Order: sequence, then structure tokens, then C-alpha cells
Amino acid sequence: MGGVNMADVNDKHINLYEAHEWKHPTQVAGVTWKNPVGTASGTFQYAAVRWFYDVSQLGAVSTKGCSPIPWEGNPSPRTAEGPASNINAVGLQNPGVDHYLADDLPKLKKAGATVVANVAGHSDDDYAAVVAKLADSDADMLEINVSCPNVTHGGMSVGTDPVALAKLMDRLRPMTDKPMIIKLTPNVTDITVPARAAVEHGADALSMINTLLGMRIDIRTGEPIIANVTGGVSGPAVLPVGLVAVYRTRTALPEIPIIGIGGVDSGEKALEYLYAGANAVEVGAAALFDPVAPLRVARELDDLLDDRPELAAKLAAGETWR
Amino acid sequence: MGGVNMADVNDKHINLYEAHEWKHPTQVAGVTWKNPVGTASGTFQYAAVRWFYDVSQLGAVSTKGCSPIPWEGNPSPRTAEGPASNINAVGLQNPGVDHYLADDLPKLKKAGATVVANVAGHSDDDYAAVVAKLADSDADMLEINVSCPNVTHGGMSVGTDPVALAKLMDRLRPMTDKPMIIKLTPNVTDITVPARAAVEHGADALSMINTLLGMRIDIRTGEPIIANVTGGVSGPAVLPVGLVAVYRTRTALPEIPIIGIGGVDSGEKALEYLYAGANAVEVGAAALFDPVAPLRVARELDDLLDDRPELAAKLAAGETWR
Amino acid sequence: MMTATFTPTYDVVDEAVAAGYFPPRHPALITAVEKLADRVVRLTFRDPYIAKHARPAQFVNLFTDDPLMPMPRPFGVSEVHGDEVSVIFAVVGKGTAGFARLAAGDSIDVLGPLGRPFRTKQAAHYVLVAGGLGVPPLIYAAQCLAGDPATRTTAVFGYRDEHFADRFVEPFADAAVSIDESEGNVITLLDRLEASGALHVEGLETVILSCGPLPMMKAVAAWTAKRDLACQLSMEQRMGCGYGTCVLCTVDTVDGRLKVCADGPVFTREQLGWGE
Amino acid sequence: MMTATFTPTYDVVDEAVAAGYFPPRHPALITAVEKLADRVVRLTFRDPYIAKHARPAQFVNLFTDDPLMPMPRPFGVSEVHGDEVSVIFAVVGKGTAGFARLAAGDSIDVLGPLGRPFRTKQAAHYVLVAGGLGVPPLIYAAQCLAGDPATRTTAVFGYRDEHFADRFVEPFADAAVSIDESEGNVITLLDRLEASGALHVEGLETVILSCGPLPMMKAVAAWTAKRDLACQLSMEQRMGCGYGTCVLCTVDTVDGRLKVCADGPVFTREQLGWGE
Ligand SMILES: Cc1cc2nc3c(=O)[nH]c(=O)nc-3n(C[C@H](O)[C@H](O)[C@H](O)COP(=O)(O)OP(=O)(O)OC[C@H]3O[C@@H](n4cnc5c(N)ncnc54)[C@H](O)[C@@H]3O)c2cc1C
Ligand SMILES: Cc1cc2nc3c(=O)[nH]c(=O)nc-3n(C[C@H](O)[C@H](O)[C@H](O)COP(=O)(O)OP(=O)(O)OC[C@H]3O[C@@H](n4cnc5c(N)ncnc54)[C@H](O)[C@@H]3O)c2cc1C
Ligand SMILES: Cc1cc2nc3c(=O)[nH]c(=O)nc-3n(C[C@H](O)[C@H](O)[C@H](O)COP(=O)(O)O)c2cc1C
Ligand SMILES: Cc1cc2nc3c(=O)[nH]c(=O)nc-3n(C[C@H](O)[C@H](O)[C@H](O)COP(=O)(O)O)c2cc1C
Ligand code: FES
Ligand code: FES
Repeated sequence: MGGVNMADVNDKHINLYEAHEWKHPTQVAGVTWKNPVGTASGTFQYAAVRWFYDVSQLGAVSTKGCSPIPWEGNPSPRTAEGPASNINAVGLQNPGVDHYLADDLPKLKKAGATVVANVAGHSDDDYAAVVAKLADSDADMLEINVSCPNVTHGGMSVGTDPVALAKLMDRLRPMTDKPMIIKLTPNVTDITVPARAAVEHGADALSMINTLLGMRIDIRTGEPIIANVTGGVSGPAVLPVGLVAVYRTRTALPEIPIIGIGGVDSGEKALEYLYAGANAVEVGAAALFDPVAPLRVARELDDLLDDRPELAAKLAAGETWR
Repeated sequence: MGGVNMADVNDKHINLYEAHEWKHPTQVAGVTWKNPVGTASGTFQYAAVRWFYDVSQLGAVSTKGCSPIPWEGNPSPRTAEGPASNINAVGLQNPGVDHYLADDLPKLKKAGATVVANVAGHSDDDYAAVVAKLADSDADMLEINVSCPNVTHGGMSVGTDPVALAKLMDRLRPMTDKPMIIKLTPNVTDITVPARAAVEHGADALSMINTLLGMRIDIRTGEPIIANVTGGVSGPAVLPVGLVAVYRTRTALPEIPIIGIGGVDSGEKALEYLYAGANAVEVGAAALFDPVAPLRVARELDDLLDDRPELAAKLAAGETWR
Repeated sequence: MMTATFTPTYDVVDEAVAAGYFPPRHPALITAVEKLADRVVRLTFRDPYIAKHARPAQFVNLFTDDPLMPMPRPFGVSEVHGDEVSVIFAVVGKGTAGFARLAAGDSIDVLGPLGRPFRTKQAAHYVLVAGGLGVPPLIYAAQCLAGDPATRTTAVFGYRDEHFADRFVEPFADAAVSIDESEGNVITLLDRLEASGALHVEGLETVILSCGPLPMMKAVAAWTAKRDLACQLSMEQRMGCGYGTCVLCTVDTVDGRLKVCADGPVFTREQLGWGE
Repeated sequence: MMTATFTPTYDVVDEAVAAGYFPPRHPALITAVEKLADRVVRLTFRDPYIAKHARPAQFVNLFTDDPLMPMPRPFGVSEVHGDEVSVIFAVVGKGTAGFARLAAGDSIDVLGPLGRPFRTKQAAHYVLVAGGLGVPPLIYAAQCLAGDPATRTTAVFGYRDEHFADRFVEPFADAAVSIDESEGNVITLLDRLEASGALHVEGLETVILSCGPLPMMKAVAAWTAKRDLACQLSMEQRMGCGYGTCVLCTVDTVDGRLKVCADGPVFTREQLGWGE
């Protein structure tokens, strides 16, 4: 009467709390990540996550978008659920770069994390002000968020306009030697256009995708659920959109390091991004649904790469599958 | 020991095969639909669907994109699964407009359906050739597909370029008095830009969204699953993206009739589109997963509208919620 | 069919704790599901960790097993008995509708306990003012304070119609009164208690702990402000994570936008700037 | 938990049929799930409609109950007994892995029977050539032809290793031979049968029905073309709907791109332009 119970059909048990020797590192713009899995900006706060796992175990942690002064973000409610997705409209609330330098960053470095400092701005001046302060900091890499759909100035308005993006890059690039990642939005017709603009103007790496514009309506009231009406869609639902962004960008720009983001919640999905041409991935919304998701993805991927020595070797050498 | 069994928690049983008096019609560009639910182009073929239900029961049926001559479409495999989505790369295979006029259209009209003839093209000439033949046909409405992501010419390349779209509209508009719906793509930064171009150049209505660009990779081979590499994402996952397209377009263009499409698989989701400002909805991928989905959505919505007399009255009068 | 059944191949809670961490999301065995009123359900699950650590106004994230609905559903702990934890919830949407269909023997994924509790260290007369589905944290406050001889508790519960939670709070509270909309609301009760002198307990400060719909809590805050009584309010907000990582759950306070999940859910009237 | 259990509140199949339509997707009760070999499973469900109407090479869409995986999984019918229908499948991905975890008493959503069957009206010696997971339609062909005194059937099955389907086809076929990769393939067997004269049955045309991996079917087509034997091949393609509405499942034929689900899955060698 009972169903078939095949060992190989069941999910493998990984004990996340056992010490683990990472087998498959990667390189992103010259920076070694001990594994190809990081956290995605806005879904990782050290103060919250440190209770759940040792953050130094991740490839890197990308911290919440940081602005020159504290920002209060959008009014609540800021979130709604989509089918297999989260919709967020934080609007980049954060305590500002000075707080970041005094508090989050030193704690993260002390904890042994490889830190990607995510930079937010409403204007070129804003971005420049933050980059100036981070230029000599302990951050390992900078990630310039020109792709937030939840602010009216800066954010996505830069990432969808290759001319504005080039101008911003020309301003920021000379300010620091730190590897500079540009984070791009999928809310464009052809993501390779801003990608190329960023690379031609000095980006060391690209990360993609930020969230897709979306909304939900409460059928009890007929009104949008999110106070800001629209938000950014992320989570499992966006996986195919993230993959195509990475794949097309890899094809258009064979040399640029790429961090693949969007819908990663398992080692297998991380692997898809690596096959699409990414050097590494970041885990976002999945961490909202389970705090340890990024570490679990890293562990699953580490095992999957055992069976893929060619891919693993390329990643370790700073190369990519395609 | 047993769980709570609340009648109101369980899904309501609707017998789709019982005769039903439709209570809540809508108007799209002056054409009455007996209910606000149609089929989405490419997911409805009369020859397949007629075995499952009486197609005259739908608000309308939008037929497969029709080209001047038969098109063979893309090589196989043409599809992959995304999380809560389908990815398709048909590439507009169809037997051409002459076959449509000789076969599908007369059969559909004989069956009592309200028919939206979807028009495909690789060039302005192609579109014009099809519209010329449909101008005096029995089709109730025309739907110009300038949003297919799976062809290299025409399709999305027109829908993402407001200048090209305006030019196409200027060519097609004088050719027919039939209500002309322009079907738009979400693969743009701001869908209200092509929407406005279409409306200013004579569109009677807009339908949105077509599919989002996406792909999957087979981790067994490291290669894309779809022969054409990329395809169009549709199904539950795209709901928030479709809603935002309708909402923003309604806000920008208060008067234009809009057909909301994307991820509708229940009366409740259809209702979200109506609250977002749509006059009607179309059901696409859901019909791949269950042939009778469009009819079920229509029946569920008909009941939901009973409790929303204000919305129902607006729709019947050709107005919208916002 | 692809539903996770409760066959824990390893104990993720123990492993996390042994390694010095907080337990991640994990499955818990459901031991009881009861209907309390129209669309109101009490669900109990076995979770020694949460049972041991939860404090009043702390909540747990419950997760549906439908991957179309991945977001956490937060619910205040309403009671703990041994290693069993109860929540009481209203069926408002698809997630709670699914939870209501669960039965003893099923499993449910949980994360918790989360949030900062009511501050109840001080010897005081705690007046537990709840409306509607705000009752759970106050039942649990009564339960936790029941063992403390230095405090007194009076439950003041307002319902729409059925008094579904009286029987849960009565065994714990020193006094309990309730009302439904046909008669009035919690302010009606507070006025009555005040008039009868029942709010005043010799030698104990009166502290109001409250949870319920926003208009009710604002009224309670105003009522306490007029009387200069301490007032702690447990807030609700749509959440992304429930553990402080996403900043999706903010409430406006005099100190700016704070997280309901990690800075709250309990805020003082003063923090919220209410009733001044 | 939100899994649909088999509690049919109404019989959607009967209602559809009574109204003159084909049944839509509906739940069916699973009556048996057996492991046949490493990652090969036989699943049986009760479905009087499909049991009554299915013909060899027709298939059923099975659906996972995980809404992240909404697409149909098509499987050829392998046997019908009374009102029970069997399929045999390999565990290749997450959908089939989920199906393998099902047990008798569970329910599964199905749509079918779909596609055009093998043409077997003609009195003939049907040689049923299958490789790997191509066996199900040929088991069912043997079963359906077993009752027909005007035909003869010979099953020719090739496996990678375990001969998991011999015991299903042997009761039905007039003769059955099988082989695995350690020894050769179906062409090895066809050559042997030809050499022994076993392919030839007095007064009956020899017709090859085949299903299996593409390279095998191409080899079979070439083999039959050389001998000018009729050859029908049951094809596979990734599908969107399985019932002809989406044009996602095409195969290149001499008549253009045809739908595997509605124009096939059975195509003649000539249609495919193979082996010429
Ligand atoms: C700290 C806290 C404690 C709570 N305690 C209780 C309790 O003890 N009993 C109780 O009945 N309810 C409580 N709630 C509200 C409860 O979380 C929601 O009613 C529930 O999440 C609705 O889920 P759903 O799937 O049925 O609704 P849906 O509308 O289908 O849910 C969609 C999304 O919106 C969220 N959501 C919807 N309504 C609310 C809401 N009012 N508050 C927060 N998120 C919401 C859901 O969590 C989910 O992410 C609490 C909320 C918070 C923030
Ligand atoms: C007409 C027909 C009859 C079939 N009969 C059988 C049979 O009797 N026994 C058997 O073991 N297999 C059969 N198959 C193949 C079977 O459908 C796939 O192995 C199965 O769908 C894989 O599902 P999955 O969820 O495990 O794989 P996943 O890779 O997780 O599935 C993802 C998607 O890809 C599709 N897919 C993946 N592989 C295939 C494939 N080879 N063919 C078609 N779709 C695929 C799935 O249907 C699903 O939509 C048949 C296919 C067709 C077209
Ligand atoms: C709550 C939330 C906040 C976010 N904040 C930021 C941010 O500050 N900066 C940024 O570059 N991206 C931000 N993002 C986008 C994510 O980093 C990521 O690009 C996106 O969510 C897609 O990945 P996912 O599908 O794994 O979530 C945020 C996402 C979420 C869900
Ligand atoms: C298989 C398939 C084929 C499609 N073909 C067409 C087409 O020919 N013309 C068109 O305008 N849209 C086409 N579409 C897009 C749908 O009409 C619809 O806009 C899209 O799928 C989003 O709706 P959904 O989420 O309900 O599927 C097709 C979609 C699918 C899934
Ligand atoms: S819900 Fe994520 S910070 Fe509160
Ligand atoms: S799978 Fe849809 S037409 Fe064949």
C-alpha cells in the first residue's frame, strides 16, 4: 500500500551547524569568495542574521543600501505577497553611511565576513557622497544600486538610462580603487544596454537582477495593498527573468564578472545562474522565508559542484561557464 | 482530533456544465462581452477547446496570432517550466490569415463566440496585409500583437519603440473600422509610453501584458532548455507585473479600455485586474493546465461581482473602477 | 502529495541551539486544532524551544505549505502548556484558511519566538485590554503573570460577537470581564472598572497592556494618557521576515520608523506619540 | 496541508460527459504505487473514463500538487484493468520524484486520454519495439491486441539494465524478447528475430510500432525502411497543454511542424521523413 520510498528521491540532509570546509571558491572582480553564494542587499542585516548562523561562512554579504544621511523610506504597509513572490516597497530606509561605518561594517569585518557595501542615492551627489566615505573603508567591494524601483529619484531612473548611468560611473569610478559592482534592473527592454554603459565606464562587475515592478490589490477594499501602490517583485517567481538577464549579459560582455540574483532558493537554482554565465549568486527573498536560506544554498551548491569539476575550476580561476 | 471543517473555508463548488445566465457583462471599446473573461491569444484553439466547453460562454476568445502566410515558428523544445509559470517560445507558428478566414473564424462565429482576431507580423507590411484581410471579416475586434518576445522582427521590437508603434498605427488605423486593440509587452521600463503612443495614434483599446522574457537551464547539461534559448514567461508568477501595467496605464490614460492579462487563474485574480482599472481580462497559461480554466474564472467572477454592484454597474456601462 | 510530512530526519532545533544559534524555520507537530467561533481557530503545536522561551506579545511565524504563499504569517503566542504552544487566529485570507484546515498529526513550519515582549518585570496591576484577535498575547500575559504573587491581572476583552477567548483567560487572570459590540467596547469596560474602583489595587501601579484593532488601541492609549497610566501596545504590520532583516514592517514612532517585528511588536504610548 | 484530498464533492467527469464534453482535469484515486527498478515506478489510479476510452499510445497528463510546477507531465497509458489505469515512469526531475512519493489512497489530478493512438485496425503481426521508458504504450498495445484473434504481437524490449517491464508485457504478447545494454539493443533483437524467421507470420503483414529514445527510434525507422515494413513511431516532446491548444510540442515532419500531442504522438516513418 505504501508509496515508493527511494533514498535518492528524498532531499539530502545537510547539517548546517556542522563545521564545513568549503570546496569551491569563486572570484568576483579579483575578490575571492569562499563559495559562490552571497546575500542580496536589503535582505541581510547583521543584527538580525547573526543569531542564525556564522555570517563569515557565506561567499559574501551584500548589505542594505546605504545613503549619505539616514533615510526613512516609504510609509507602511510596505509589502504584499505575489504568487511565489514577495513585493517590497521599503524605499531604501537605512541609518546612513556614517552609522554603517561606525556600526555594521566593523561588526561584519570582525565577524570575518566578506562585505559588499551596497550604495543608494537619490542623485549623483548622493552616490558620490557615500562612495567617498566608503572609499577607504574596510568594505571589500562596493555595489552601486541604480535599480531600486521604490524611489522617485536615483535608483531605477539611473539604471534604465544608459547616458545617466555613464555619467554617474564617470563620477564615481575615479573615487576609489575598490571593486565596483553595478546592480542593474530588469525593468528595461534590453539589460545589455545599461550593462554595456556601466562596463565601458569602469564597472568591475555587474549584479542582476534587482526587483521587477509589481503590485497587488486587496479585493476586499479594491485598493492597492502597498501604501506606495507599487513595489518590487522578488523570490521564486522571478527566476526565469534573472537567468535571461545574466545569460544575455554574459553573451554581450564575455569578460565582465556577473553576480546572478533573483529567485535563488536552492543549490540547483544557484547552479542555473552559474551555467548562465554568472561568477556568483546572491540570495534575497528566500532569506525572508527562512533565515538560514543563504547558507543552505551555499552548502547545497558546494556539493553540486563536486560533480562538476570543470565548472568549479573555472569559477575558482575567476572564469565562467560561458 | 480532526481539523476544523468550515463550510466557508472550503472552495465553492461551481458546476461548469449547468446552463448559466450571465449576470455581469462588460463593454470593451463598444463591443459587449457577456462576461469580463476572455481567452488569451496563443492559448486558445477552437479545434482543441471545443471538446471541453461551449466557447460562446466566454466573454470573448482571442485567437492565435495570425500572419499573412503560414509561419512555422521556432524549433523544439519550445517550452520550459518556471516556478509557477510557463515559458513559451512558439514563435507565432500559425497557418496564416487565409486559413483563419476559411476555417477558424467561421467555425467560431457559428459556435456563437465573440472573436478577437490576434494579428502578428514581422514587419509593418505583414501587419497591414493581415489587417486588410480581416477588415471586412466577421471578427468582432482586432488585437495587434506588438509584444511577442519570440520573434526577431516585428513583435516586441515594435511594442518597445513608441515611434515605430505610432508609425504602424498610422498605417493600420485607416484600414478598418473594427475596434483595434493593441497588445503591449511588459518588457519596457514604462509601459505607459507605448500605451500613449498607441492611443494617440488611434488604438480603441489596449491589452496587457504579453509574456515577460525568461529562460531556464537544464542543470544536467548546463544548456538552455528551450531551443530558441529564451522564451516568454506567463502564468501565476507574472500576476503582480500585469497588475502594475494595468494600474499605471489606467492612471495615465483614464479613458482607454484595457484588457488585463497575466496570471489570471481565478475569479479573485480577475477581480484584482478589474479593480486595477481593466474593463475585462483574458486567461492564458491557466488554460494550458486545465482546459476549462477560462470558463471557471468567468463563473467565479460572475458570482464575485454579485457582491460588488458598483463595480458591476460600471463595467456594464463600459466604465472602469478607476 | 509533495507536502512535507512530519518525519524529522534530524532535529534542526537541537543542532542550531547546540551550535549557539537561534533555531531556523523548522516543522512542528500539530497536536490540536479547534474552532472557537465563526472563522476563529485555536491551533496547538509541539515545540519545546518556543514553549520554553516565548514571552507575552512575542509571536511565531507560521508558514503555509503552498509555495505560492511563501511569506510568513505572524501570530501571537496565546498559551503554553508543557512543550505545546497555542495560537488563536481569525481566518482572513488564503493562508489562515489553509491553517484552519489542518488537523492534529499534521505538521506546520514555524519560526520563533520573535519580537520583544511586554515588559512585566515590575510588580503592578496589569490590565490586559484586548479587542478581537488581539486577545492571544494578553491570554499569554495572564498565564505568565499568574505565577507571580507580586502582580495582579485584570483581563478586559472586547469581541465583535462571540466571547470566544474568555474561557482561556479566566483560569489565569485574577479578574476578567468582556463585552461585545451589542453592548459596547473595551472603553465601556474600562470606564466601568474605573467607576467601581476595580482598576486600583493597593500598592500596585496600574499598567495597561493592550492589543487589538488600531482604532481600539488608539482609544485605549487616549484613555490611559488622560489618566497618566503606563500603556504598552502590541502592534501589527505586514511583515516580510519577522526577524528584523528586511525593514518591511515599520510603524511610525517619535523615534522614526521602527520595525514592528524586532523593535516591537510592543511599543509604549509615548513611543507611538499617541493620546498626547 | 493545502493538498487536495480525494473527497469529490461532485463528479466532474460525469457532469462533463453528460453535457457532451470531454472531462477536464480532475482528481483520481491512486490504488497502487510500485517501484519496478532503480528510479522506475508504476502508478495505478482509478479512472473509469480513461480506462474505457484510452487506446495504445494515448497518454494522460498528470499534475503535481506543487503549484510551482503547474505544467502537465504526460505519460503513456501502460495497462488498463477494469476501471484502473497504469502508467510506468522514470524519475527524471522534481515532478516525477513527487509522483514516486505518492501512495495508494492519495489522489492525483489527471487529464486524458490524449493524443492519437497507434493504428491497429488492420489484421497484422505487430512488432512492438520499445526502449527504456518507451515500453508503456507497447505494453498497452499488447494488452489491447491480445483479445484480437486476427493479429499477432511480438514484444521487443530494450533496457539499460533491469528488465523491469517484461512481466507486464508477457501475459499479453504472443511472443516477447528483451535485451539490455550489456548484450545489445533492440536492433540486435530485430536482427535475431528476422534471422530466425520469427518476424514473418503467414498471411499477416508485419507492422512495427515503436517508442523509445530518439536514436533508437531513428535506428528502428532505418531498419524498417530497408525492409519496407510499415512503421509507426510514438514521439515525445515537451508539452504546454497536451490537448492541442498551445502549439508548444511540435515535431518536424514532411508536412511541417506538427503537434506531438494532437497530431501525434504517433507518426509514421514517412511523416517523419526518417530512414529514407
Ligand atoms: C506581530 C503580529 C501578531 C499577530 N497575531 C495575530 C494573532 O494572534 N491572531 C490573528 O488572528 N492574527 C494575528 N496577526 C495577523 C495575522 O498575521 C494575519 O491575519 C495573517 O497573516 C493573515 O494571513 P492570510 O494568509 O490569511 O491573509 P492573506 O491576506 O492571504 O495574506 C497575504 C499576506 O499578507 C499578510 N497579512 C494579511 N493581513 C495581515 C495582517 N492583518 N497583519 C499582518 N500581515 C497580514 C500575510 O501575513 C501574508 O504575508 C498578527 C500580526 C502581527 C504582525
Ligand atoms: C506523449 C508523451 C508520453 C510520455 N510517456 C512517458 C512514459 O510513459 N514514461 C515516462 O517515464 N516518461 C514519459 N514521457 C516523458 C515524461 O513526460 C517526462 O519524463 C516527465 O514529464 C518529466 O517530468 P519531471 O517533472 O520529472 O521533470 P522536470 O524536468 O522537472 O520537468 C519540467 C518540465 O519539463 C517537462 N519534461 C521534462 N522532461 C521531459 C520529457 N522527456 N518529455 C516531455 N516533457 C518533459 C515536464 O513535463 C515539465 O513540464 C512522455 C512524454 C510524452 C511527451
Ligand atoms: C525587502 C527587500 C529589500 C531590498 N533592498 C535592496 C537594497 O537596498 N538595495 C539593492 O540593491 N537591492 C535591494 N533589494 C533587491 C534584492 O537585493 C534582490 O536584487 C532582489 O530581491 C532579487 O533577488 P531575490 O529574488 O533572491 O529576492 C531588496 C529586496 C528585498 C526583497
Ligand atoms: C503558448 C503561448 C502562446 C502565446 N501566443 C501568443 C500570440 O500568438 N499572440 C499574443 O498576442 N500573445 C500570445 N501569448 C501571450 C498570452 O496571450 C498572454 O498575453 C500571456 O501568456 C500572459 O497571460 P497568462 O499569464 O494568463 O498566460 C502566448 C502565450 C502562451 C503561453
Ligand atoms: S518583517 Fe522583516 S524587518 Fe520586520
Ligand atoms: S502541448 Fe499544447 S499543442 Fe501540444
